[in-house]
Amino acid sequence: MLEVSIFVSYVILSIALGLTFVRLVIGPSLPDRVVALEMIATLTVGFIAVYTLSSGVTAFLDVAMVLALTAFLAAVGFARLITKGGGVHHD
Amino acid sequence: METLMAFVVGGLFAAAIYMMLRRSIVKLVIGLILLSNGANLLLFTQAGMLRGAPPLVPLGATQPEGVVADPLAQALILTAIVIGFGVLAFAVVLIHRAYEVVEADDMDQMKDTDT
Amino acid sequence: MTRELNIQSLILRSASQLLLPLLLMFSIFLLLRGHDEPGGGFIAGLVAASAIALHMFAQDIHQAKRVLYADPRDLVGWGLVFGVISGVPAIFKGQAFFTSQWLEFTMPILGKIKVGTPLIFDIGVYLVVVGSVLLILLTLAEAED
Amino acid sequence: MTDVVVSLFLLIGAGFMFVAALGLLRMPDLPMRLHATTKAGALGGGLMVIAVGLEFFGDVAVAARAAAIIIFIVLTAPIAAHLIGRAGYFVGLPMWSKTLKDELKDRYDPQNQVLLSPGEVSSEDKPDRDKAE
Amino acid sequence: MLLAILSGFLLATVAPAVHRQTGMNSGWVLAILPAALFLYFLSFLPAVGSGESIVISYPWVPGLDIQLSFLVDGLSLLFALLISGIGFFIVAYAGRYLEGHKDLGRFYVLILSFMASMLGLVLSDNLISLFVFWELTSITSYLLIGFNHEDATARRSALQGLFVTVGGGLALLTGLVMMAVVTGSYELSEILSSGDALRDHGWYVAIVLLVLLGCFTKSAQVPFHFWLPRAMAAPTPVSAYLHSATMVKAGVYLMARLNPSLGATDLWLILLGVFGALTMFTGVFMSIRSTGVKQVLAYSTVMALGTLTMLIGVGTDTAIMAAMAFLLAHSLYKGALFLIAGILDHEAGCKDFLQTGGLRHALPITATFAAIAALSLGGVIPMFGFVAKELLFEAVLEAPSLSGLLSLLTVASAILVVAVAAVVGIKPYWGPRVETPKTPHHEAPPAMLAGPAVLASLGLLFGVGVAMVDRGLLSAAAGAVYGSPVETYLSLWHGFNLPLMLSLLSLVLGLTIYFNWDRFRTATGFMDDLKRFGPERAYDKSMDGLVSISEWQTRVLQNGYLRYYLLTILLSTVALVTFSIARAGGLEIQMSLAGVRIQELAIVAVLLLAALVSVTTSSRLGAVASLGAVGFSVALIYVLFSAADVGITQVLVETLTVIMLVLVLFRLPGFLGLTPQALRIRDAVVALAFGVMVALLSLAASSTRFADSISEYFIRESEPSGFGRNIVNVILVDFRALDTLGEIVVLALAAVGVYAMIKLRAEDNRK
Amino acid sequence: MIGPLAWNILLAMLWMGFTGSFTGTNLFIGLALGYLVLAYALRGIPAFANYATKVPRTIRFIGFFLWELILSNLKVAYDVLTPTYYMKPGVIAFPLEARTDGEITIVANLISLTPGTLSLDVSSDRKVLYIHVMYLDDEAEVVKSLRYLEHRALEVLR
Amino acid sequence: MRPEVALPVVLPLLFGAISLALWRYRTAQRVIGVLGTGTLLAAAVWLLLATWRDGVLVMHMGNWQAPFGIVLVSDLLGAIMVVLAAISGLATAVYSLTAISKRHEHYGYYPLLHLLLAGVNGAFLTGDIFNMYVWFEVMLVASFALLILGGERAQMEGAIKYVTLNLVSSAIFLSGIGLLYGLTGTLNMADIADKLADVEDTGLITVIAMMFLVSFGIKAGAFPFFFWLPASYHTPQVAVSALFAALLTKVGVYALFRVFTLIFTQDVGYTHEILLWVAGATMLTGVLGAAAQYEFRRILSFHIISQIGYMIMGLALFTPLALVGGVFYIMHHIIVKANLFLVSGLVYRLKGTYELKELGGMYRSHPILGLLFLVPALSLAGIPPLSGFFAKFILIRAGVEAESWWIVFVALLVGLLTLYSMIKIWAEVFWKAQPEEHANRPAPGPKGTGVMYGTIAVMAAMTVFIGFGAQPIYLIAEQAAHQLLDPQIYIDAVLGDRS
Ligand code: NA
Ligand code: NA
Repeated sequence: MLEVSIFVSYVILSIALGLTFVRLVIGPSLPDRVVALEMIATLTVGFIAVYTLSSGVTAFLDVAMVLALTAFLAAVGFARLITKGGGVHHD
Repeated sequence: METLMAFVVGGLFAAAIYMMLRRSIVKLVIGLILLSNGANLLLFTQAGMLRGAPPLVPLGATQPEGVVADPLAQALILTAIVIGFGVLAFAVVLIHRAYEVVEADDMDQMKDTDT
Repeated sequence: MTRELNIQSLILRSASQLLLPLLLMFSIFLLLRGHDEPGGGFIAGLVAASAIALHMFAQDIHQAKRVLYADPRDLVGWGLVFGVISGVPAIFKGQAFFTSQWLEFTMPILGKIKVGTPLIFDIGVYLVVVGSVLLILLTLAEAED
Repeated sequence: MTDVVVSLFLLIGAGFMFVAALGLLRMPDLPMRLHATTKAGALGGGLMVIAVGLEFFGDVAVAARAAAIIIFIVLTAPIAAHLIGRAGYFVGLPMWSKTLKDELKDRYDPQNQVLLSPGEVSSEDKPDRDKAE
Repeated sequence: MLLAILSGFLLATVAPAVHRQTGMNSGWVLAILPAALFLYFLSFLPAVGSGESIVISYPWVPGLDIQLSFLVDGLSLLFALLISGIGFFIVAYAGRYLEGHKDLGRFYVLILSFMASMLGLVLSDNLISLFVFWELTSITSYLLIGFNHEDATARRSALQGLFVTVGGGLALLTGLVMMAVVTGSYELSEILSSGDALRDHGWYVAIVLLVLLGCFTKSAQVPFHFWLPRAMAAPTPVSAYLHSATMVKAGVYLMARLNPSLGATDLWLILLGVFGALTMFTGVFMSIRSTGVKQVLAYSTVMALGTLTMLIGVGTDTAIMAAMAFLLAHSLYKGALFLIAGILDHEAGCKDFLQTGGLRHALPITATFAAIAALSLGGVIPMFGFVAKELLFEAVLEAPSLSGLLSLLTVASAILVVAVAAVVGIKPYWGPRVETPKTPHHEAPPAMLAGPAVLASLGLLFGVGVAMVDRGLLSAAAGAVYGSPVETYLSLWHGFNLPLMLSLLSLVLGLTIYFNWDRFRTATGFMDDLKRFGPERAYDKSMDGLVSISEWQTRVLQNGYLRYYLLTILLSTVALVTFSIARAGGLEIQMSLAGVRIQELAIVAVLLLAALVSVTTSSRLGAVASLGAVGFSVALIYVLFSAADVGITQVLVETLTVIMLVLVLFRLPGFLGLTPQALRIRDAVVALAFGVMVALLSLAASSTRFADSISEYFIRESEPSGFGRNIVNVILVDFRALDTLGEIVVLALAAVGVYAMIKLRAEDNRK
Repeated sequence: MIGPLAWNILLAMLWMGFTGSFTGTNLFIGLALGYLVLAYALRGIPAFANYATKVPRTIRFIGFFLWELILSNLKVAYDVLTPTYYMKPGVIAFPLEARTDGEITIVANLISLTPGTLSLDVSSDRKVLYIHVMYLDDEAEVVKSLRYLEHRALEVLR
Repeated sequence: MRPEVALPVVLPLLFGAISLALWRYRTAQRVIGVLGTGTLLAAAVWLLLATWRDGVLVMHMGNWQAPFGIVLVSDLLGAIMVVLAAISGLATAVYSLTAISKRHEHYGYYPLLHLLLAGVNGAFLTGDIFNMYVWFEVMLVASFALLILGGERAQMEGAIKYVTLNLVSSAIFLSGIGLLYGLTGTLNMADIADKLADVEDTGLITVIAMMFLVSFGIKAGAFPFFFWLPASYHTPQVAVSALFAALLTKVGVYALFRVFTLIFTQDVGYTHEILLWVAGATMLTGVLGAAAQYEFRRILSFHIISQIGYMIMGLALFTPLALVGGVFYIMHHIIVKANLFLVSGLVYRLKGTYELKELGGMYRSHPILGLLFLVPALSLAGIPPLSGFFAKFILIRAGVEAESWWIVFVALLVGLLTLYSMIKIWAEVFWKAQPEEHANRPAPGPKGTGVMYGTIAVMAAMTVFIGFGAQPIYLIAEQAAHQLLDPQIYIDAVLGDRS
C-alpha cells in the first residue's frame, strides 16, 4: 500500500517538478522565475519527505529543514534585487 | 545510476565550458559554478551510489547496520563544495570589480594586460 | 519609474525579529549535534550567517552589524586561531598534530559528556564560516549602497 | 491502518504540490502564480511532512523535525510570497488583463519613499503639479 | 696555483679602492700582480721545457666530476706567460692612458677579471672549469666592449660579440660534455691520453663540429669573424687589444689543446685548413679595406687567427711549430702596435690611418718602435715575424692535402700583410705632416711607452736569438699540441729555398700595393658591397627575426583573449586524453541504466535542462535562477544517494551563492549577443567534446575498480575511535581535520580578498 | 503571556523529571497537565487567567485556520485543474485594525496563507494592507471574511 | 613523533591566523611577518637536516594510521621545497617592510603571505592527493587576494585570467582525484602507488595521468597552458610578484615531479615522452615570448615559463642525473627569479617605471644595484660559475647521456635567448643613458631602500653560493633524485615496511 503511494507520489512530484521547470524556463519576468525556484525548493522538501518514507532513514529531514529556511532567503535576496531596480531593465 | 550520472557530469562540464568560452564575464562565473558542480558530482559518482543508506551510526550502536554510502567521498565533496564557494565568492566580487573598472561585461575589453 | 523605490518591507522587517533568534538557535543546534547527526560547524556557520544576512536584508547593514556585535574579521581571525590551536595540544603529549584529545565528564542530569578538541575545532570552523560569509556579504552590501 | 493514513496524507500532499506546480504554470500573472505556490505548495509540503511524522509516530526526533519543517514553511512562505509579489508590483509587471481593480496603483511615492494609504496625498505631489509636468 | 688564477679576481674586487688610494700611479701598483704572475709562471719553465706537464687539482663539485684542476704544459705555459706578461704592460699602460677617466676604477676591475679568466681558461685541466673561464672571458669582454655604454653602437657591438661567442660557447659545452661522456672523464690530461677513443666513436663528427663551432666563434673564424672588428667599439686600444689579440686566441688555444685527441683526421684538416685559410685571407683583405686604426689592426688579427687555425688543421710537426712561433710573434708585434695605436690616439687623437702623417718628429720613440713592430708584422728579416712566416710557408707547402689551395691563400695574404704593415708602421710617421685632432706636444709617458718598446724589441730579440725561445718554451708548446715531441726547430736563416722566395715576393708585391694604395683601394672597392650578403647581415636578420617571431608568437598565443587561452587548454586536454585512449586501445566501459528510478530520471532531466537553460538564456538573472535549479537538483541527488550533510551544505551554499550574485550582479548589464553563430557552434563543439571526454572517463573509472575503498575503516572506527555517529563529520573534524582546516583557510582568505578588493577601492575613490 | 508559558514549560519539565521519562509523549502530557494546573490554581492572577483562556482560543484558531486553508485550497485547485479560468482578480486596500508591527505581520501572513488572498504591502502609515484577491466577485464579502480572520487572530494575539 | 614534519605547515597557519586576528595592529603584523617567516625558515632547515639524516619522515596527522588519515611526508624533494619556500617567504617579508604600503598592510597583506606559505608548504609535504588539492586551493585563493591587492585595472584584468585558468586546473585536478579514488579507493599517494603497482591493464591509468598532466601543467605554467602567467604576474605589488615567481609555478612543477615519479610510472616511455615535448615547447615559447617585451616584469614573467621547461625536462628525461638536474634547477630558480623581481621593484622604487624604454642610466647612478642585477640575471641565463650554469649543465649532460639531442639543442638555444633578454634589460636599464623625457618621472624615492638592497644582496649571495658551493647542493639534489626514482622508499616510509 505505502509503497504504491510512495511511487505515485514520486511520479506526481516529478511531473510537478517538470511543470515548475517549464515556468522557470519561460519566465517571462525575473519574479516569475524566482517563484519557480521557490517552488522547486518546496518540491525538494516533498521529495525528501517521500524519500524518508521510502528509505526509512530520517536523517534527511534535516535537509528539508534547512531547505525550508534557506529557500526563503534566496527569495528575499531576489526580492531585494528586484526592488532595488536591478535585473529588470535588462531582462 | 553511474551511467546516468556520467551523462550528468559530462553535461555539466560541457555547459560550464561553453559558458566560459563566452565573452561575458558574468557567463564566465556561471560557467565556474557549473564546473565546480560537475567536478563534485564526478567525485560522488566515483564513490559508488547507494540509495537510502547515509553513513550514520545509529544511537547506541558502534557501527551502522548493513552497507552504507561512502562517507569519505561525502566528506571530500563537502570540503570541495566549501572551497568552491570560497573561490566563487572571490571570483564573483572580482568580476564585479572588473566590471566597475572596465565598464563593460565583455572579456574582449580586458586584454590589454597581456600584450 | 524615474526614481528608485527604496521602501523597506514592514512585514519582512518585523518577521526578521522573530526569525533571527530562531535561525541562530537552529544554527547552534546544528553545531552541537553535528558530530552525531547531520550538521557540524560548517553547516551551522552557514545558517548563522544566513540569519544575519536575512537581518541585513530586512533591516539594514548597521542593524546586522549591531546584532553580530563582533567584527567579522575578528571572527575569521580568532576562528582560525581556534582551528589551528585545537590541533596543538596533542604535541605536548608526544602525539601527532590534530590527534584528538577527549575529556569525559559525568554531569548530573545530562549524564556522561565527552568534550574534545574536535569540538573546539568545529567551533573554530563555525566562527570562520560565520565571519567569512558575513565579511563578504556585509562588504558587498556596503559597497552596493 | 497507519499505512492508509500515511498514504492518504502523502498522496493528498503530493496532489496539492501538483496543483501548485500546475497553477504556477497556468496562472496568467505573477500574483496569481504566487497564490498557487504559496498556499498549495505550503499545504502540500506540510501534509507530506505530516505523513512522515505519522509514519515514525512516537519518535520525538522525527516529530520535532517534522514540526520544525512545517513551522518554517508556514513562517516563510507567506513572507516570501509577499516580497516577491511586492517586488513584481514595484517594477510594474503587467497584471492579467481581466484584473478588476487595482487600489495600489500610484500609491508608491518615490519622492518620500513611502507607500500611501488610500486618500492620503503626498505633500509634494499635488495634482496640479502633476498636470504641470 | 688556484690562488694565482683567482688573484686576478680578488684584486679586481678591491681595484677601485686601490685606484682611489694610489691615484695616478694606480696602473703601476696594480700591474705588480701580473708581473708577479709572470714570474711565477716563468718558474715552471725549466720543468715544462724539459717535457714535463704538471697537474694540480682542487675539488669543486666532485659529484659532477667538476674539479678546479690545472694543467701546466708547454702550451698552457706559453699562453700563461703571454697573458700575464702582456697583462703587466696593459695594466700599467691603462693607468696612464685613461688617467682621469671617471670609470678607470671599473676598468681595472674588468681588465683584471678578464686577465684572470684567460689564465684560468688556458690553465684548466678540467673541461668544465675551462668552460667556466671561457664564458667568463665572454662576459668580461662584453663589459669591456660596451665600456662606453651610453653609446648605442658600443652596446650593440658588445651584444653582438657576446651573442656570437656565448652561442658558440653553448655548442662547445655540448661538445665537451659529449667528449666527457665518451672518454669518461672531464680531465684534459686524461682525455688527451685516451688515444683514438674519440676519433673512433660515432659521436666524433658531432663533437668536432660542436667544439669547432665554439672555437670558431670565439676566434672569429669565417663566417663568424664579423663581431670582432665591431668589438673595436671598446673604448681604448688597450681593451681592444685584450680581446682582439688575447681572448680570441682562446679558440685557437682550445683547438691546439684538443688537436691530439680530435685532430689528424681529414675532417679536422679540411675544416680547420679551409676555414682558417679563408679567415686568413678575409682578415687581411678586410684590413686593407679599412682605414680606422683599430679596424686595420683588428682585421689583421683576424688574419692571424685564421693562420693559426689553418696551421693547427694542417697538423704536421712543422705546422704546429709554425703555429706556436706565429702565435708568439703575433702577440708581440700586435701588442706593440695596439699600444702604439693607443699612443697615437692619446697624443694626437688620431683614429684613422689616412688622417695621419709626419708624426715622427713629435713622437720619435713611438715611431721607432712602430717601425720595428711593423717589420715583424711584415715578416722582414731578422725579425721574429720573419722566422714565423718562413715556417708558415714551409708548413703549407708540405701540407698533407689541400696544399695548393692553402699555399695560394697564404701567399696572397702575406702580400697584403706587407701592405698593412706599411700602413701601420710608415704612414703615420713619415711623409708630410697631416693635421690631427690633437697636436702632440711631447712623447708619450714612460708607462705607455714601456709596453710597445719591450714587446717590439722582443720581436727583434727573438728573431736574432731564436734559440732563446725555441728549445724550451715553443718546442714544449708544440709538443703539447702535436701530441708528441716535435722534430722541427726554428732558425732565422734556412738558406735560399722556396719559402724565402715567397717571402721576398710578398715583400715586393706588398710594398707595391702600399705605394699604389689609393688605386688599389679604388679597385677593390666593389668588395664592400659584398658585405651586404655577409654573415653580419645574417646575424642582423636573425636578431630581427627573433623579435618578429617573438611578436608573432605573442600575437598568436598570448593574445589577451581569455577564451582562446581556454580553448587552447581544453583542446590540448581533449587531444592528450583522446590520444592516450587510442593508444590504450580504447576503454572498457559498462553502461547500464537498470534500476534508475523515475524520480531520479526526472531530477536528472531537470538538472540537465536547467544547465542548458542557464547556458542558452538571454537573461542574466534567468541564468542565475536556472543555476539555482541546478543547485537544488544536485542537492537532491546528494540526498537521494545518502549524502545528507552534503545535501544540506549544497543547499546552503547554493542559497548564499544566489544571494551573493544578487548583491553583485544587479548593476551589471544584461547579456549581449556578442558572438557570431559560427563561433558559438565551434565553442559548443569544443564544450561537448570535453563533456563527452569527462563522461567517458567517469564511465570507465566506474567500470573498473582495482581495490576496495578505505572508507570501510571510517565506517568501522567512527564511533569507537572518533566518538561520533555522523561518520562524515567525524572524518571532517578528526580523521581528516587537516582538509577541513585548509578549507576554512580558503574561506577566510576569500573573505579577506573580497574585503580588500572592495575596501581598498572605496578608499581610493574617496581620495 | 511569556511568563505563564515559561511556567507551563517548567512544570512539564518537572513532570518529566518526576516520571523519569524524557519522551515526546510524556512532554506533551506534562504540558497538558501543567496547563490544567496553572489554569486552575492561578486563575486569580490576571496574567494567568488570560493565559488560561488564550490557549484554547489559539488551538481553536489553528483549527479554524487549517480548515479555511484546506477549503479554499480546494477552490484554487479546482480553478487550476479545470481548463477555464474563474478568477476575477484585483488589488484592494484593506483597512487594518491590527496596530503593532507584530500584529500587522501576523495578520498579513495569515491572509497570505489563505487561498485567494495575498498581502502585497502595508502602507507606510500602517493603516492599510494592500491585498491581491483572486476572486473579487463580491468585494464586500471578501472584506468581511478578511475582517473575520483578522478579528480571530487578534483575539489570540491580544 | 617528528614534529618538524608538520611545523612548516602548522607554523604559517598559526602565524597567519594570529596576524589575521590582530588585523588592527599593523606593527604586530609586521613583526609577526618577519619573525614568523624567520621561524618558518628555521623549522624548514630543521626538517631538511632531519630528512637528510634520517630519510623520509612521516607524520600521521591526528595519529590515524596511513592510508586512512592524512599523512605529511617529508622526503628530500619536499623538504628542499619547504626550505626554498621559507627563504622566499622571509625575503619577501623583509623586503615588504618598506616595499608594501600601509594601506596594503591594513588589508591583510601579512596574513595572506603567511597563509600562502602554509598552502605552499602543505602542498609540498602532504602525502594525500586530496589534501594536496586543498592546499593548492589555499595557495590559490591567497594568491588571488594578493594579486588584486591594489585594485588597479591591470590587476583586475590579469586576475580574471589567472583565476579562471587556475580554477579550470583545480576542476581538472579534482576530477582526476575523483577518478583515481574510483579506481583505487584511496587518497594516500603512497597507497595509490602501491595499489596501481600490480595493475596490469594500465591504459586507463595513463589516460588519467593526462588529466594530472594538464592540471599541474596549468599550475606550473607549462606549454600550452601558461597563458595566465604572463597575463597577471606583472600586475601585483612587486614583492608579491617576486613571491609568486619564486613559488607558485614551482608548486605545479613539484606536483608533476611527485605524481610522475610516484604514481604514474606505468608507461614512462609514453607519459614522459609527452612531458619532454611539453618541456621543450615550454622553454621555447617562454623565451620567445620575452624577446618582444619591453617591460621589466613582463620579461621576467615570460622567463619563468621558459625556466619551468627546464625543470620539466629533468623530470621527463627520467634518469637519475636528469632528476638531479630538475631538482637543482628548481632550487636555483626560486632564488634567482625572486631576486630578479625584487630588483625590478627596487628599480621601480627609484625610477617610477618598469618600462625599459623609459629607464636608463642606472649603472652610472646605482652601480651596486647593477652588480646585484647581473648576478641573478647571468645566473638565469646559465653563465658560469653561477647557480644557473650548474643547473643547465646537469640537464645537458643528462640529455646527452640520454641522446635526446633535440631537447639538448632547445635547452642550449633557450639559454642563449635568455641571455639575450637579460642583456637587454641590462643594456636598457643600466647602460643606456636615461632618456631625457623620462628623467623626471615621479618615483617613490630612495627612502627605505636599504632593506630592499639588503634582501637583494643576500639573495644574490645565495646565487653565488649555489654556484661556488654547488657540491652540497648537488649532493642534496642527488639524494632527492634517488628517493624519487625509487618510489618504494616513499611507500615504505608512509605505509610501513609490510614485507
Ligand atoms: Na564541517
Ligand atoms: Na489567501
